[in-house]
Amino acid sequence: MLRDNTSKVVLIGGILIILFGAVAPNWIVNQLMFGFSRALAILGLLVLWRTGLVSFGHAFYFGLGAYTVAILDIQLGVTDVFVRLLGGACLAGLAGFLVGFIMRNYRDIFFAMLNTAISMVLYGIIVKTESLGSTDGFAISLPTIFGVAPETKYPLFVVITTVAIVSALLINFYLKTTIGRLTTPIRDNEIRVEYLGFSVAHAIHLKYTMSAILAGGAGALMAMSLGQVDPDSMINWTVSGELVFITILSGPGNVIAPFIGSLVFEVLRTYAFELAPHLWQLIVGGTFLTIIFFLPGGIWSLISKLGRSTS
Amino acid sequence: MTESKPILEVRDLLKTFGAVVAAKDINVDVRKGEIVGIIGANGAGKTCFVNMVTGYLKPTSGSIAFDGVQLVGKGPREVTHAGISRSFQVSQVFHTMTVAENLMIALAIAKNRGFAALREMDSPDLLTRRDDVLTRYHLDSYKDMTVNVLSQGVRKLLDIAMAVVSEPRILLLDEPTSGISVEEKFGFMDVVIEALREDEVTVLFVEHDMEIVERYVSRVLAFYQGEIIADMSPKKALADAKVQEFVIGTRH
Amino acid sequence: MNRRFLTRALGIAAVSSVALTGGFAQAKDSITIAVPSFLTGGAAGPFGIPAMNGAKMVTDAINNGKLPAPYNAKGFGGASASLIELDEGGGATKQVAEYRNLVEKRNVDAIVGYISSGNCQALAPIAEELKQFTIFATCGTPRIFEEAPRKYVFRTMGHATSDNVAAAMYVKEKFPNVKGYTGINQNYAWGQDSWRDFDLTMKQIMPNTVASDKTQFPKIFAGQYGSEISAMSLDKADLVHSSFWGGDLEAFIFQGAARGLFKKKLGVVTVGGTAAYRLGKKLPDGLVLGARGPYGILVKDRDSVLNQWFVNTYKDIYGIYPSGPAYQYGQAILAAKIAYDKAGSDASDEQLADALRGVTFESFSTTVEMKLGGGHQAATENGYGITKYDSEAGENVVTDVKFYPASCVLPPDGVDSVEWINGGMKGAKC
Amino acid sequence: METFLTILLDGLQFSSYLFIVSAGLTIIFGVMKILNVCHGSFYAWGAYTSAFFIGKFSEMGLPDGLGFVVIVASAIIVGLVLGFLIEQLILKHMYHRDEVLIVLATFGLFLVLEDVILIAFGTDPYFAYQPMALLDSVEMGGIVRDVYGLTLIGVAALVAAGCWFLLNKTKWGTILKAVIFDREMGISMGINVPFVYTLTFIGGAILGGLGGAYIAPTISVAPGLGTEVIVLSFAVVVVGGMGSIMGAAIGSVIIGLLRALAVHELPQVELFVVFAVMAVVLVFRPEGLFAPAKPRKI
Repeated sequence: MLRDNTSKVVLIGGILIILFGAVAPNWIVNQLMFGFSRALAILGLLVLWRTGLVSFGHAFYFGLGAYTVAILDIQLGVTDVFVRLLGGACLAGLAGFLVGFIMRNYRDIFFAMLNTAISMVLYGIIVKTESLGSTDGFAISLPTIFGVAPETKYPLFVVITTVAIVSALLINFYLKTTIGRLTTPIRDNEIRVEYLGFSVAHAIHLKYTMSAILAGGAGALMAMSLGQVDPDSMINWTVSGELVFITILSGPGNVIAPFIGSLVFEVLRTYAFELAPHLWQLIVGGTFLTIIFFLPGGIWSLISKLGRSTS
Repeated sequence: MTESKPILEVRDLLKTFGAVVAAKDINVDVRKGEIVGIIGANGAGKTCFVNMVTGYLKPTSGSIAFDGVQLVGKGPREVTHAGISRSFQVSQVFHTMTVAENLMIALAIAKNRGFAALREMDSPDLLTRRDDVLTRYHLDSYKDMTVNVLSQGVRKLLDIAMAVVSEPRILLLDEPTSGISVEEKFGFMDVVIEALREDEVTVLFVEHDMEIVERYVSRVLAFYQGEIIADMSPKKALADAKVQEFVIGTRH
Repeated sequence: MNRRFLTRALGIAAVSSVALTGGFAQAKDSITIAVPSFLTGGAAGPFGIPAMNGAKMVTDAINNGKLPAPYNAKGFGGASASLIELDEGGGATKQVAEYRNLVEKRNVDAIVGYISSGNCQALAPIAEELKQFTIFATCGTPRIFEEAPRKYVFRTMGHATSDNVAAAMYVKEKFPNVKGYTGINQNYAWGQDSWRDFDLTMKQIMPNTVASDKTQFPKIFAGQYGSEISAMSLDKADLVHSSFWGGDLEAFIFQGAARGLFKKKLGVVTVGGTAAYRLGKKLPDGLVLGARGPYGILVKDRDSVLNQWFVNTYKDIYGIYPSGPAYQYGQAILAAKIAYDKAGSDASDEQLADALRGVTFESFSTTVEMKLGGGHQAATENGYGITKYDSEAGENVVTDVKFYPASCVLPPDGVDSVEWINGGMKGAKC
Repeated sequence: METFLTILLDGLQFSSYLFIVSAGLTIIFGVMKILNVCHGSFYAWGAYTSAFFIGKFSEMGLPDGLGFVVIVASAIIVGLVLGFLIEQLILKHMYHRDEVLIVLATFGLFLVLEDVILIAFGTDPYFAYQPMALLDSVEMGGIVRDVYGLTLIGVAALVAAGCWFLLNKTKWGTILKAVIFDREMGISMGINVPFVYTLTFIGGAILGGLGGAYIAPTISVAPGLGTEVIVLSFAVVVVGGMGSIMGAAIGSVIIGLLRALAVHELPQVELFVVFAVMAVVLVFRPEGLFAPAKPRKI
């Protein structure tokens, strides 16, 4: 399972980053936490994108994960980081499995838009319900790890990075299995896949559910590392757009790409916000267009090109 | 050969699209090891017949039994699992992938059913099989080329190769030589038929080219306006008046 | 090959982090104050920009020693302050991320600002976690200091309770014949709290009035209120309460006035001060108008030296009268100066907090007593007036202005506002 | 009865507003298969342009009635300029790419245009009350209504009638319907599809701009007003069936009336009701109530 280069890089790189986090300033640790949390959702979108499916509504699962953490915290007083993470990921996964029965019949723009619609239903419910925090959302208490309340954010960072490493390895392995390989083939020719004897609907359903679990986990980790959830930052359609943006920015080439893309996005946003607070949408939007036009393979295509020319 | 039980029994097949009758009174028995040619003019119902047998279209009425198992109501996937494969008039392959990758996916789907689909795909066993198929279908030299850049002929070979890796008992070929140049077509068919004979596959194929029909098939089904007007040996069929008038005569 | 890239990327990240954090470690002859305010979205024009203007004007004056006595000592404890302006838009979660950046990456010395209650509520626990000296300038929900004791967070103006208690008292005094009331408020902490406090106070002091069962809570920044206005027009209640602010308020007044809503019903707008200057002739006469305390149009003519300096300087620079947010941000910056003057420019966050806790100071328009929330929450007077267009001067004025002292409209320290109102507002000194 | 009439009028007024905006969205989708996220920007630009010029003309002492000319002119100018530029500079080069990628490009454009508005018009809200003030108000169903708001219903009816006429009674309509049904077929029939695309996009943009320009006199024209609109019109189009004018009309009426009913009778569910309708339609008829017929592709 760990024989290929990607796995080795993920493993060694991940460990190096965990070590680096111990000496890095807080804000860098924060950016890494935000970036890696979000990257989990991108990992799921990457699998869908390779299959030719783009969801413009995965903030639904991201938000479900985040709000599960909030509800667990506020209603049940659950603080354990793993219970929260599993809760968020499982609930999102369950929702994804159920919604998947509808989604697996749709492709292209319809797939993208049905996802948006479903995410907006959740958004409407939360915004209008005072007991769910309406527009304000909730503050979330710091998580505990194995019953211990950590002094700093570092332990949470280690947990997030570890979850990121494990997820990247699992998805990397998944993409090597027979069913995991059914991405480009489905995009290229569904009829042939059916005649080869594999159900396209089942394959898509599985990928969709996986992406929901990952997005839910991402939302849960994001909620914990930020300490706050609210509908506009977690569920609104612009958040879904952001997730797709990072997917395109990252490129579909490798499971490492989402992590690099998410970090680049965090840095881009931080500096756009710092240098031109009035114009950060313009900067993000402009970058988006530039990537779509001039770098369709995303950042990963640059990295692999650079890699080819140096090795 | 005649004493063996038919492997495919088609009874009273009818297919209508609104007022249009695409197929009617289709009754055919096919025995193991036969190579059957399906001929007819454009719109005579040949592809419709193939589509019904392979589960792409559901007949309006009638039955299709494969080794005693009823196929009507089954989709392409179930028909494939039952042991019937097909190739396509316009090759249906994965056009952004290489020839080797195309075959590998086909092999993996055929061999890794159920939870085996969650195992790593590139096993040494499958790689050997893949190379074997590549050799038998003369696709070695195109192995690492993306389908996009290949000629129609190579794509059709790949299309057929992908259909046989599941080791079907019946293979339906929809116009295997369409889009292939006159000089290439016999070579092409030699490769295909030889490979199929080795595997003892029963073959039904739709064909316009009477030279191909004469040379490779053991029996001919001639379609005209949704009905079978002749079911006989190729020699007889080509001499048959009705076939000459409605099939060969109108052929372009 | 991949490994090489990863190490290279890490190297770059490490180098840049050193460069970025290194730049801030220097002696304190200058300090950095972050001032968040709405720079984009519907709240920017009426609220965010005047607020930022007020902060900039007061900071400039302090840096140059131009404030009137007793604040004429140059600088913040001698240090000159540079402001980092940033946008408050985008939702609470984004603000939390930005706040962490301000503290941990940009190492600002103090954070002064925030208009939205949603943001303040989200940031208070973060400020405590990061131990960052923070002064909230405008946001109004009382929950911030009632939910938990704060150590590093301050608010230099009264909270929503005083706005709405004062509004109810004013109604009782000037419009004793009101029979019933309805309301339109935004569906987040600010709107919900405002309506709750107004409703509870009315039940206490005008028990014969009837509350409508169809109060409206549209989403913030909705912009179109046609159906809501119809529904309220049909409602039997003869008073409409609203805590709308900024662009939402202007749109609502505008659409309501066109449909005669304020002719049929008494309009009570608790954050109307900004609209009075901006809407001009389009503001209907006869609205009960508040400015969330003694700010803006309500105190335009107060002739203290500090107030006249504030009004005249603002008018000189920006060409218009200062509205409430300008006052409120100016006041918060002034509080920061007071803390720095007392604790010294190189004071720690803890020392700054100690310096500001519980002080009483003379601000531009009023006296500010930091006496609630354990000395973290200001208590100020609060007042209302009635709008009237002065056609000679060509501008809106307010008549019948009445102020209620802080002890009349705010609960004593340590008492929860809802409990205080429901308990009959014990200890209120009016 | 009073309440009923009021709900009906409120609902229709809101429906009309929804319809004008979503008609543009659905036309662009129907013909070009583009879900145009920056439709919200057309709306915002229409609102800003008309508010800006209505204010300017009023300052110059020109008669207020000119406001109505300004509204129509703003919509046309925004549609022509922005629509043309975006189609020619960006979208034209993307037709061979994935549909979803084009959606993303329009999303990027939307973000960019939001901030360009800030640069062009500043953060201060604009008020263009003159046309509304000119028309005064009337008493209907026991409450006062502004006549301007009621004319919105007429404008929507006009837009609907115009679309119907264009599609069903002109040669242009035949061409459009051919392209909507099957683009390849359109090309084989000798239709200049790129030209049809450009005109469609401009037409859709004009409708988006008209929505904004016409509503501008009743609102405070402030930054960020495009974000809400795109979600609402999106809901309308999903309910009605993407690409169908008829669907957009029915979708607008359903959502508009239900929302008005909620505001009057159960204000707590006001926002939720819009998305609830969308959810119900999605579960039972995922392609919307009036999805146009699609050609068989195999």
